Amino acid sequence: MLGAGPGDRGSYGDGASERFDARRRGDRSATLRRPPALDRAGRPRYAHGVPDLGRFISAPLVKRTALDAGYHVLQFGLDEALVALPGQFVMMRGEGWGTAPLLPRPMSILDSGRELSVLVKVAGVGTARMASCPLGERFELLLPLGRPFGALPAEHTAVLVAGGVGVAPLVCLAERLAQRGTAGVVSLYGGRTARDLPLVERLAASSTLEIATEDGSRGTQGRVTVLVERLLERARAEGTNVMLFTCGPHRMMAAVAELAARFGAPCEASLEAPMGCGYGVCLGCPVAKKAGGYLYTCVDGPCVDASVVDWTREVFA
Amino acid sequence: MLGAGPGDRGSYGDGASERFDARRRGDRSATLRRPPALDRAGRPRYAHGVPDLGRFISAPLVKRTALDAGYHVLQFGLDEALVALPGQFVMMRGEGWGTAPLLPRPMSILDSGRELSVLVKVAGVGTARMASCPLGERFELLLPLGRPFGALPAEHTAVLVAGGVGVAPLVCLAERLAQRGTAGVVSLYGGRTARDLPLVERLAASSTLEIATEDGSRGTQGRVTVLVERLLERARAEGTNVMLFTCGPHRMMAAVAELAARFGAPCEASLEAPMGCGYGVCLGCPVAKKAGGYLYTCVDGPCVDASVVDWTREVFA
Amino acid sequence: MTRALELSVEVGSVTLKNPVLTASGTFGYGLEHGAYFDVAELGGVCTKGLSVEPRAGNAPPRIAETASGMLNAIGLANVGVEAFCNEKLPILRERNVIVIPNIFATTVEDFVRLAARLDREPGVTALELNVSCPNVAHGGLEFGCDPAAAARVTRAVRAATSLPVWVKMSPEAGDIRAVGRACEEAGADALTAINTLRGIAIDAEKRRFRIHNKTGGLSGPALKPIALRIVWELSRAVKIPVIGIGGIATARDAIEFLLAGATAVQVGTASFADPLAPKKVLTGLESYCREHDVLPRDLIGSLSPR
Amino acid sequence: MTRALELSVEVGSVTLKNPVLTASGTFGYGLEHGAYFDVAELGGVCTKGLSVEPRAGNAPPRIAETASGMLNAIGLANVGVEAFCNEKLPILRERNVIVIPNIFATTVEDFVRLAARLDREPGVTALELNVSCPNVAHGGLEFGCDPAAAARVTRAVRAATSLPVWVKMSPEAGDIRAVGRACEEAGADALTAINTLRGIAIDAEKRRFRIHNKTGGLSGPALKPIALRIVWELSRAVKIPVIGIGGIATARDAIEFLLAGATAVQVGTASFADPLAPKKVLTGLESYCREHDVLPRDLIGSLSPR
Ligand SMILES: Cc1cc2nc3c(=O)[nH]c(=O)nc-3n(C[C@H](O)[C@H](O)[C@H](O)COP(=O)(O)OP(=O)(O)OC[C@H]3O[C@@H](n4cnc5c(N)ncnc54)[C@H](O)[C@@H]3O)c2cc1C
Ligand SMILES: Cc1cc2nc3c(=O)[nH]c(=O)nc-3n(C[C@H](O)[C@H](O)[C@H](O)COP(=O)(O)OP(=O)(O)OC[C@H]3O[C@@H](n4cnc5c(N)ncnc54)[C@H](O)[C@@H]3O)c2cc1C
Ligand SMILES: Cc1cc2nc3c(=O)[nH]c(=O)nc-3n(C[C@H](O)[C@H](O)[C@H](O)COP(=O)(O)O)c2cc1C
Ligand SMILES: Cc1cc2nc3c(=O)[nH]c(=O)nc-3n(C[C@H](O)[C@H](O)[C@H](O)COP(=O)(O)O)c2cc1C
Ligand code: FES
Ligand code: FES
Repeated sequence: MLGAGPGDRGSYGDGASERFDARRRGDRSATLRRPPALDRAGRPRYAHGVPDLGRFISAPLVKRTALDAGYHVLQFGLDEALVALPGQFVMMRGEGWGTAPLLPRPMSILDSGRELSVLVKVAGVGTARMASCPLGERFELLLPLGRPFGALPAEHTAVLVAGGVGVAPLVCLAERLAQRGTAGVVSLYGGRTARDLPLVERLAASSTLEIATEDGSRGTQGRVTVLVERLLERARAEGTNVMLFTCGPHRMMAAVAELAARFGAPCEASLEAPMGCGYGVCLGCPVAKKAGGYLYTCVDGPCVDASVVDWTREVFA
Repeated sequence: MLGAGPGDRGSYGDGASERFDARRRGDRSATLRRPPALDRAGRPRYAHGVPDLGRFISAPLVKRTALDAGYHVLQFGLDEALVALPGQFVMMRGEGWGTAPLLPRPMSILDSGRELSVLVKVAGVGTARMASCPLGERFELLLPLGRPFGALPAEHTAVLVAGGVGVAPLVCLAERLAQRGTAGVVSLYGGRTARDLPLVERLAASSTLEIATEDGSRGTQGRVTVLVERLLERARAEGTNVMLFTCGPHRMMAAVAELAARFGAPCEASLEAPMGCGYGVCLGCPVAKKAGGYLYTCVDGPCVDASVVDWTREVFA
Repeated sequence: MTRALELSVEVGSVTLKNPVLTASGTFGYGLEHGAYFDVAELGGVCTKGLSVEPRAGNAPPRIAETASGMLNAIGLANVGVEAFCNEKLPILRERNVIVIPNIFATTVEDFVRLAARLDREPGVTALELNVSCPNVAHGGLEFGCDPAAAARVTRAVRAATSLPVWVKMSPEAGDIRAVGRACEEAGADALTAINTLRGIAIDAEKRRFRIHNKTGGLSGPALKPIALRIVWELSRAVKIPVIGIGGIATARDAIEFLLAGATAVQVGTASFADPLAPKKVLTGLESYCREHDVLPRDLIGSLSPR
Repeated sequence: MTRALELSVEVGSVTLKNPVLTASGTFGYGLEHGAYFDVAELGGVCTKGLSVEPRAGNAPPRIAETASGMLNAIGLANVGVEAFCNEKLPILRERNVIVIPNIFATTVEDFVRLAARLDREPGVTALELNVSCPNVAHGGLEFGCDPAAAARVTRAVRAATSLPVWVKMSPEAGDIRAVGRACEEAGADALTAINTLRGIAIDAEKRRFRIHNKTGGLSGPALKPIALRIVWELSRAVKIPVIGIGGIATARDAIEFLLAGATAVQVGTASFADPLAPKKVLTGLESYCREHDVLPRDLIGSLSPR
């Protein structure tokens, strides 16, 4: 089952660029990864391609699909197709919001192209407004932002570990890997109940899926980390290499990172942090590094090497 | 043309009531009018009937009609029929407004019953939101509020003088008078251009209408006060008694009040002032009295004897 | 069905049946609300600021909306203490409303006069000294921003009345804790915080101030973070209770103030948009307490230190 | 087609090509915006506050949204003045960006050190002294709330540099005019007003502060009425120019500040929701000036007295 797929090759160059450099913040001397190489237009080349440069646009909500349990897929009609990579995000804000809510909300990009979509879980005032917003309402979108997921090393199997709304960037990644012919991709998806597994069909369609629910209403009973541990043990027994990609609640990702470290598997996590700006100017989105100092989620992440993060330190109140 | 209609009889009692008393503010010792009599439920009886006691309800927007030049009629679906009198108003606020805009907006009641409607002119952020609000959105409504228009004295002809959006309470009054069989009601309606005469058909249907536009695109060229003066002169010549009811821009009402005084005609004006609460607790809506001190628009008005107001003093910035 | 919850809190020697009051100047004399809910259900009603003589108030415009807030410069329009005692208080008494007259004067002597006058009246629960009104030419911020002056007023009123004395703090004092401590030493039974913060609003088209008085006091949700901070600071600086005010519109807001250290709260501007706001805050607080199996009094200052 | 409008304003001895700047801490080092618009078009860029040594900043969470505003307690995370001079400034110079480094220190000596270091660099237009940061344990409000201390810093920096010195005012000073006048006498070329006002935000469910540092500085539209009032007061209290900041998100906001007496403005928090905000403010100001046939410089303090 865990045959290693061909994988994307890492494509980080080693030339620091002015543009990238300008995005570095003070205490990031021990930067997580080397800056990516640039393409001719000065755009960073990542493992999964070359994303658009950030742009600030206005687009109408064209479709809203309510899923189970307070999840919604929102789709926006873009004038120009967007090239974004799995793990990148958008800062979005309704044009009708006035001065409150004030700040844009970060959302992982689920689908790019002409029809941008995001998966929204109602968490507070901003997401509640998104979830009940009439079609046609325009949003301001700053996108694509952040570092996407990195490369799958050669001879490694991609294992995607999703929790709740964290599934969005992983669906995007699973579909991208499938599209590129990466074989053997596995998804481990956890939720509290069977209703708590938004987009599970899309994940099932693009990867080999295993599910864990805390109440046992679907898949294995228990936390998704049980599946992760079992898989890592099997991989070790079979001698296959695995790379983990994870997005979900802080504690879940912390547990995944811990397992990855224990089993010596590379692991990338898509971080979540409060964000003011999404593009590196407010310094509001730090996540503590093990080595001391901070990562800034919006420009150093959201996708980072999980081993660099000090998972014992809190990010939210 | 100016035959005196039968008119409603004034119905102000003379017993001050506790309830009304409680609504009096400090400096209103020289209260504009005697408080109205109360019906058995303690509700004030006004010239045009007995309105509901104020209530605070939630109702959905069920219809929105865009008229020319930035005017909109908004209609709300009420669970229980509303009894309101011409000149009374509603404080309204979208439930989705969050904390900004913060305050409810005062709007004259155009139609009452199960389907409350108001005529909205886009003036700023709140009215802009009203004018573009999706159907189904719920509003908080505090209503009915304020003193309605007073009685038409016996042997007097009602002359309604409207400017722009000020037409709303006058349409309501014209229709109420028509319904009661009051004959000979005249409306004088002014706007900048022909497009600036919202609800002109309704006024035409319920009264004898004359129009003035500043650009001459409809009716007499000039201000509506030209029509008022002409009418008052004719009435004097014919020996008929006239009572003016006016609502419109401050300057227009000031000019109408001045003409009324000059011709010795009683005149009621529906005042406009910034409002915080609409029910007498913020003291934010004063209008200076000629005799010194202030009227509070929301509880002493909005409909007041125009001769009491010091029209030279400003109400807005 | 549900057992009654013990909602009462102690504000010094006074036990309030619950911690939800209305803020001065935003609820009239407590008589305007009869039709919307029974005001007697509240922990108390702070009246519009009363002065010795009636005041007509400032010229209009007096209010202007700002982002999540509003400015007001009412200028303490009020019926005067005499009319209050003769015309308002009897009705309030009859309705069993808990009344906390808010008093305002430009001299210490007049503060004393007001306190003495109200001391003679039954049906008064405490006095709130407004030494922090930003909208009057004299006697407002002068008293409230200076510890010595605030203490002088407090001491004089303390001596003139047997009623509990609450002193209302200005957010504009450079050192609010010093003002609070000075009032505590001078005999205040509680501090209420905060009054409004002066702001201006401008009409860019007309190039004019939006308010006749030029400056007005900022109130509403915009102010809440500042009010919470001041309540938190004050409640740790003094031993007497602090009553929290500023932008409270929901039960959640009220709970935040209790957690920050307030013993009770006042609902102000929120009543303008929703005349039921104080009542809803009370109901919501009760639900929260049931859900979390906690009493309001246990919430006071119970913020985890982090 | 349309004739160029004379947008420039004089901030003391410096002529800014237009009155729209970015506020410190809300625009990074002016290098993050390359892709959104040409930063060199602005009147100037105030950098993130620079200290002698790099600073990692406060533990998260550092920000929390409030009604029409936000709290931040970044804790002056920055690369340090040396890295700024070596890595940021050369690029800014090359891009012709008008740079106003914002500097922060906990001692007068370190302020002098920072000023002296930046004085050696070409491509610096003025220095902005942050004596008003509410988010650091030392050196923030202590300097900014005390006229004598603020003057001491100003005087020392004034002596250490030939660059124009702008001093950033705290809204928490009890007597801001006194602080402003003291800085003016000590040689400040301009005052910038205002920095943030301390607030707190509480999570009622978790019963915790929303920000690790407990208090954070309030910024955004919620603050605008207070900022306008302070700019208006300050501009009448001193002869040096006042630069207005606080909740500016649109050209209309900027015009209000000019009318209140500001000579230039800074756009802060608005850049978070819209990275084009400063540019849009500039464009909108230009349109307003064309429509009203007026120049920005004529708007300064031109509020009708009422
Ligand atoms: C890179 C990234 C990608 C994300 N992708 C998604 C996604 O695909 N779908 C989804 O539903 N959610 C996603 N989130 C979380 C989402 O941004 C928050 O749930 C949302 O901002 C909450 O806003 P609110 O107004 O509903 O909540 P409120 O609690 O009212 O928000 C108050 C403030 O806190 C901030 N905040 C609160 N919770 C979070 C959070 N979890 N993360 C960041 N900021 C927060 C808000 O931005 C706002 O400033 C993502 C977060 C990040 C950082
Ligand atoms: C008794 C009464 C009846 C009214 N009836 C109508 C009506 O039928 N149709 C209609 O279109 N308008 C009516 N108005 C005016 C209407 O209330 C204002 O145009 C509206 O409040 C403006 O809100 P805004 O948010 O669009 O403007 P903004 O300028 O953004 O409002 C800012 C603030 O100023 C206040 N304000 C601004 N202009 C006015 C004003 N003219 N009157 C009162 N407050 C104001 C607002 O309430 C708000 O607090 C009436 C006003 C009163 C007092
Ligand atoms: C219109 C208005 C009038 C006020 N009048 C008084 C007053 O007379 N005396 C007083 O102490 N405070 C007065 N205040 C201040 C409030 O009591 C309260 O301290 C302030 O508004 C902050 O609370 P809020 O945000 O809940 O309104 C007034 C506030 C408003 C908005
Ligand atoms: C995230 C953030 C960081 C800030 N950092 C600084 C700083 O380093 N130095 C400084 O003088 N002011 C700093 N400020 C204050 C702003 O420059 C400005 O004075 C304040 O935010 C008010 O303006 P605004 O409402 O437009 O944001 C910061 C503000 C924010 C929101
Ligand atoms: S969100 Fe502003 S720096 Fe990351
Ligand atoms: S609007 Fe509040 S008293 Fe009239």
